[in-house]
Amino acid sequence: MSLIVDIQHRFGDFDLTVAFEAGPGITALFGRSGAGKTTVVNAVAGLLTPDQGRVRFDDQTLFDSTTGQDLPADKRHFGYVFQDARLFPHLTVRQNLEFGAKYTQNAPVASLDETADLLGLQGLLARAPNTLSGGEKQRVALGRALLSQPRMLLMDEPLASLDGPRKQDILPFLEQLRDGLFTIPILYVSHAVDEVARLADRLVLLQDGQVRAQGPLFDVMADPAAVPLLGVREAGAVLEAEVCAHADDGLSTLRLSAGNLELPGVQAAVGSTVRLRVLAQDVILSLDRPDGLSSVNILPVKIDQVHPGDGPGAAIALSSGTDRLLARVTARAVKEMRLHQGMHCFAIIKATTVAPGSIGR
Amino acid sequence: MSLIVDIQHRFGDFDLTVAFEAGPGITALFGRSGAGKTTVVNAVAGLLTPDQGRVRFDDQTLFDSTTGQDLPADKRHFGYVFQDARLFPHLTVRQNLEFGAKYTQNAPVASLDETADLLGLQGLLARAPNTLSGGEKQRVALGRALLSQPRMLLMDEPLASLDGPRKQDILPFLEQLRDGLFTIPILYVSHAVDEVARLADRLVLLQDGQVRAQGPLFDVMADPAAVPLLGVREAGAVLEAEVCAHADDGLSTLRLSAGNLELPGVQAAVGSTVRLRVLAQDVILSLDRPDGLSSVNILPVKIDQVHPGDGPGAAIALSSGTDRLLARVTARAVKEMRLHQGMHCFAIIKATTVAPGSIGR
Amino acid sequence: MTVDAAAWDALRLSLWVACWATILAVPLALWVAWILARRDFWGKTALNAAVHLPLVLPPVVTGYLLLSLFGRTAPLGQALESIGLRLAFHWSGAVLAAIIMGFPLMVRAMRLAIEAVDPKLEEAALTLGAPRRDVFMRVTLPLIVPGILAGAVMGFAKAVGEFGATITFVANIPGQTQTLPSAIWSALQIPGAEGRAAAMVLMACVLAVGAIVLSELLAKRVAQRIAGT
Amino acid sequence: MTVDAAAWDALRLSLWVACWATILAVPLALWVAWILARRDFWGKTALNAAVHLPLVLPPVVTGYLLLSLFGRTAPLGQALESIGLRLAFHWSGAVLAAIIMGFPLMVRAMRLAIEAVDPKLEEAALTLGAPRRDVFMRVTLPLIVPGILAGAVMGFAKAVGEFGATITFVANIPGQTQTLPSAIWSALQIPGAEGRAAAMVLMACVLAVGAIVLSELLAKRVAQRIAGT
Amino acid sequence: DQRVTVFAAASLQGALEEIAASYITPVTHSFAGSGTIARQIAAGAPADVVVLASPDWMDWVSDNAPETPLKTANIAGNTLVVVAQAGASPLSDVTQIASRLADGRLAMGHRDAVPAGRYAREWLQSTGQWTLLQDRLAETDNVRAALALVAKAEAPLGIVYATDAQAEARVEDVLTIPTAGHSPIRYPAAALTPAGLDYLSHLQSDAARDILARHGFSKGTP
Ligand SMILES: Nc1ncnc2c1ncn2[C@@H]1O[C@H](COP(=O)(O)OP(=O)(O)OP(=O)(O)O)[C@@H](O)[C@H]1O
Ligand SMILES: Nc1ncnc2c1ncn2[C@@H]1O[C@H](COP(=O)(O)OP(=O)(O)OP(=O)(O)O)[C@@H](O)[C@H]1O
Ligand code: MOO
Ligand SMILES: [Mg+2]
Ligand SMILES: [Mg+2]
Repeated sequence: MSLIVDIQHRFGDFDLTVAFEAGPGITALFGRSGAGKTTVVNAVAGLLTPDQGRVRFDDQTLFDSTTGQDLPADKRHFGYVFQDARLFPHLTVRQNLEFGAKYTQNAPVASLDETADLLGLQGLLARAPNTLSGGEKQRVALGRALLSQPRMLLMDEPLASLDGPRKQDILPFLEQLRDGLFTIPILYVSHAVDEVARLADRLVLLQDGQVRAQGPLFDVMADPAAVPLLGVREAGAVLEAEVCAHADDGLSTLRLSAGNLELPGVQAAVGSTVRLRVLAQDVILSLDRPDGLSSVNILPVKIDQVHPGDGPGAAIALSSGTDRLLARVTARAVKEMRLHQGMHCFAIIKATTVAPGSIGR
Repeated sequence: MSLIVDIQHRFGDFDLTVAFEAGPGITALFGRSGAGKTTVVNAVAGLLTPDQGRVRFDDQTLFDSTTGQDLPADKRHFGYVFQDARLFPHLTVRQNLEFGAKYTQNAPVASLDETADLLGLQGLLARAPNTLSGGEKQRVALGRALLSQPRMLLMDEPLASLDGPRKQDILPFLEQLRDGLFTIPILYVSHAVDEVARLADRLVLLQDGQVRAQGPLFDVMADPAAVPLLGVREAGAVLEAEVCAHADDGLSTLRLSAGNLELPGVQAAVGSTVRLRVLAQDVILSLDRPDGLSSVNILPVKIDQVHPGDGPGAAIALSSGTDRLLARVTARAVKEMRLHQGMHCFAIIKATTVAPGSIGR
Repeated sequence: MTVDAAAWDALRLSLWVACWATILAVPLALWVAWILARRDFWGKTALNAAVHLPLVLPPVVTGYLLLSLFGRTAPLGQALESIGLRLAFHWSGAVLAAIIMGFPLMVRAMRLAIEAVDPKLEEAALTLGAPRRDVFMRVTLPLIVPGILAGAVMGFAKAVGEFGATITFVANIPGQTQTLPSAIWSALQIPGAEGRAAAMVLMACVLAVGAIVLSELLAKRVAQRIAGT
Repeated sequence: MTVDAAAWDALRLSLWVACWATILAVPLALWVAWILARRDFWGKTALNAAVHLPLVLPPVVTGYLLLSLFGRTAPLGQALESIGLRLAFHWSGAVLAAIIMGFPLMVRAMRLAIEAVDPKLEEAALTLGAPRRDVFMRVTLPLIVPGILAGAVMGFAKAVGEFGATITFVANIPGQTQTLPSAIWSALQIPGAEGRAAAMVLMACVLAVGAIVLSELLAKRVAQRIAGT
Repeated sequence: DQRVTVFAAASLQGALEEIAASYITPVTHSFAGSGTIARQIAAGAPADVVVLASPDWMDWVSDNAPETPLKTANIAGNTLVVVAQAGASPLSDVTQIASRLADGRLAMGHRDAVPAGRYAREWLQSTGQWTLLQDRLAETDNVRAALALVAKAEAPLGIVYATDAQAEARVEDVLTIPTAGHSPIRYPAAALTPAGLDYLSHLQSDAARDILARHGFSKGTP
């Protein structure tokens, strides 16, 4: 399953030229306000006819400016969670959800009631959309799109107005969509890097209507050059680890290629693989293996690249066995510790830094 | 300048009973989706008449259900940035901003052009709101409210649809409003703890229409009991520090009551006071003063309270001189390191953990 | 005020004609309104003008035009009569006259309502897989109910009040084509029959007020449903 | 088709009357529409019904009612005449008749438009310190321009086409009160004058089509401005 | 104002305009149905002369006008004819109407509201045809509309004034109606002002009578 987008469009003095491939799995479209994310999603959904280009899904041409093909939106079977909720004001919450479920032939992944439970909508089913709070509206819109059993989901910042705990409830559900038996590819617009890191398989970085970087999540996230595009505070590598054991005190042991990490709150079964996000700013480099620290996670690493930033910080690409890490340290530390390519040292990763929300799959 | 709210309102089976005092400075209303934040703000703005209670601003009664007083919204001079942007669709961006500036008698804090510059709206001034992206709309709405020179600003998640870098541009501006010569009190609805921590002077934690905790930001944030209300990953103390020096390599020295921190990217002048947010999960405890670490920020601390959480973590309240810190460590570390009340140890704070966005004032 | 059997006959006929006119005109007006609101095509201005024409022309002229089109000697009228549909001198002709005279009012109300519907909601329905017709039936239509009601009540009121085109097209046959306005007009042309006229004016008012009240109640229910109260 | 001086006179008068009627009725209709859309008060149903009445009543009846209210022998008519305002048998009476007959159409269109305005935008304007009147003038009014235009063009078209109430109230005096419809009707009363009638029907159509085209252009500009194209 | 204003029944339009052309002062007409004109006079219409198609309405005017007319006179009379489309064969008598109608209708003015219709009803009643025909009528709001129905062949037969029939080429008289069969058809005129008094005399002048006669009107019986 794959979506191939290669379009150009012009709005006044805004020029969009975007080519990328998405799916299976989750492809994140990441970019600043006005970068063109919604425009791209609209073109994919069939709500905007681009000036030029092609949109294909598997073998089917959805749009081709050279042949004039343009499959109408209702024939594309892409579920769309809009940036504004767009609930039907004349229908109750339940009827909105039913509308989503009505035009699908596929077997339901989750029933209306299950979906409502998951999204915390049970108490709201009889309500009119106009009486809902901002976050409640967004949850209903999400449920409606999920219930339409689309062959691909388009999500335009679906979690922006949701509070942290609610996000933590919904993210696993999206992961399930990604990894379930009937995998639904998702095109996910976000400016929250943590969501992207947790969910995405591929990442497309948009800037001013142009694609600046794209590729598998692990590659893009571990690339020091992507740091300014993601934001200094948000950059950090994403790793996969195997769950080895769960101890009595709630800590789990995760195996990486060059050592183990002890993390709390890992829900996955022993033997399964989880995804970890290690923020560059949460990695401390030490010349010697330290002891007497509350942090028990220390990995031997080799410095692959020292990438000086614009400011007083530097991004350090590290490998630890076959895993890649990213550390952000001060330029002073680079000087004092004489950090250089090829050097061996130790990375200290705080146990609690890798929070439950960053662990996926 | 202070706003006193003490209201009750009922929507179906949602019961709101809220009493708090706000301002001067920024009062954050924090709570999950559906907690009643927008309802409270609407009542303050005069857009919703509560079933019962009082709303006062300084000596003026805005609403009193016992006397039947209810000052109309246009007489309250509260600027309101809505959760949905609510731009006037028939006016251009410039005209929307001018509408904001039209009904004010006060001297302008910032001119229309300055405001447009700050919010990155210069290229959009001639555009129709319907052609703006989600984040662009929200920025125009923010500018419009700011230009109305209100005696108080009500902001309902004004930054939710803004990307990280843009937020970093706007937050200092809001701080300026808080701290400028003509201070404007702000009632700020958010579910982003980092915004709240950076901006707020007081914090009101709402849950299911009830106030669960309120008080000065430093107190509420350093209280281990607030951890579940704020979210485990977001909890962390907020400190004030004095800027002592800026070094050539971009690091600045900040003085706390019990030691110095070296931080990059501090923009404040030497001698000024800045606000630091130290996430509980970014504090590492060490029994001895460690060396050979890339982290240069180590503070001597005393353990005030060990607050076991529901899961495998524990929240540790610390004092370092007169400052208070919060650390989140694993239960295993508590056991192995024998952490207990009254114990003296060292807190390692990664230099880059205190990111520019968390530094205020 | 005197009420005789003829007055009751006229009332009954007017009610009948107005109901039929409303029922038949609503879907047609909705279609035209939708086309005018949402489509761009060659001749749109002409269609728009044609819809407004009955408002501009003196009703007698409309009546004559109807006679020339649908009369028993006109080709169209003959064709219709051959399939059993008689219009001239028949209550069904009064229905036609009422439809045509009320058409501009109905189309306008519905068009305004359609133009007020946010196309973003229709887009949302499309992305959920609803074909265009379903989008119209399940999203657009329910949202424009207030406009449809407004159009319907205006059409009904106009049908109750239409006189000039009706009497010209179908004459004034008591019990068959003598609607309330024809009867009122007749009474007014007889010196001293003002009492009968007044009684029938009252009847017309009651009929129309009833329709207005009913439509307002329905519209209020729709509005409350959307407001969630 | 023959066009004589009387026809031009009638055209000029109709244009004059229709313009005045439109100009005078728009603000009044807007006010009534606003009240009906936004206020709840005792007697609202009665007001609503009263507005619709001219639609329901045969135009002659409206004409007679006007005559008995504003005739030169009626107290009100005499009072107005004493302050220099003659209505009956005067073109200003034709304006009044046109206003009243077009009123339901105008009010409905404007009311639908007002009801479609999102009150959240008005709330936003209030919080910016705009007093209610400014909110109306600077937010509500610009947003309902399409409805106002629709109402105005319907009112104008109706004013051009109004016959029954006008001929009854102001008679049919060429050059003074003979509007286009009255002139058309008169022509139809003379055997063999169909050509004159047809010419004047055409004039009325041109007048109305012009107004429609103009209003559509204006409405399109407003819509494009909001769409940002 | 130098002008003379005449409010007159519409069926007199052609003839009155011709008569006015020969008057020294300019004359302004306002044509409408008799009932409308009568009520306008009662409401104070600025008329110098009023001419109606119905004596009943003139009586009503005399009772209801703000000032009693200075003088009244019948200025013309008229006769009724049965008309059919041009080329139709004449009817030999009234009883043939029903069969000639077949399933068509007999067009005429409204039986009570339109003067011409009232005369037609009286005639049909006097000949005993009313009960047979009263459900087969197409009654109109003025005689001209009835005439048009016959001209357009919507109705096979119609009862109209001889004056109308004479002016419409597409119809033909098929039966003349004896004046004895209904109340006399008169066009009463009234002078409401001194200027009107003078014009009323003009209407009664020989020149005026000639014009009326040429339009098919008969002499007004006093
Ligand atoms: N109809 C239009 N006319 C002119 N410019 C437009 C139009 N629609 C969108 N734009 C511009 O195109 C750019 C991309 O818009 P888009 O909505 O795709 O941004 P986005 O990446 O989704 O941003 P956000 O995160 O703020 O929603 C913006 O600068 C916007 O102003
Ligand atoms: N008109 C209404 N009728 C019934 N319930 C309502 C109405 N308006 C609001 N509510 C309910 O009141 C609660 C509080 O709503 P409010 O909009 O204040 O939430 P909020 O804290 O702003 O949430 P969010 O962060 O999602 O915007 C919600 O549960 C909402 O469903
Ligand atoms: O002049 Mo009439 O009133 O049509 O018989
Ligand atoms: Mg967007
Ligand atoms: Mg809210």
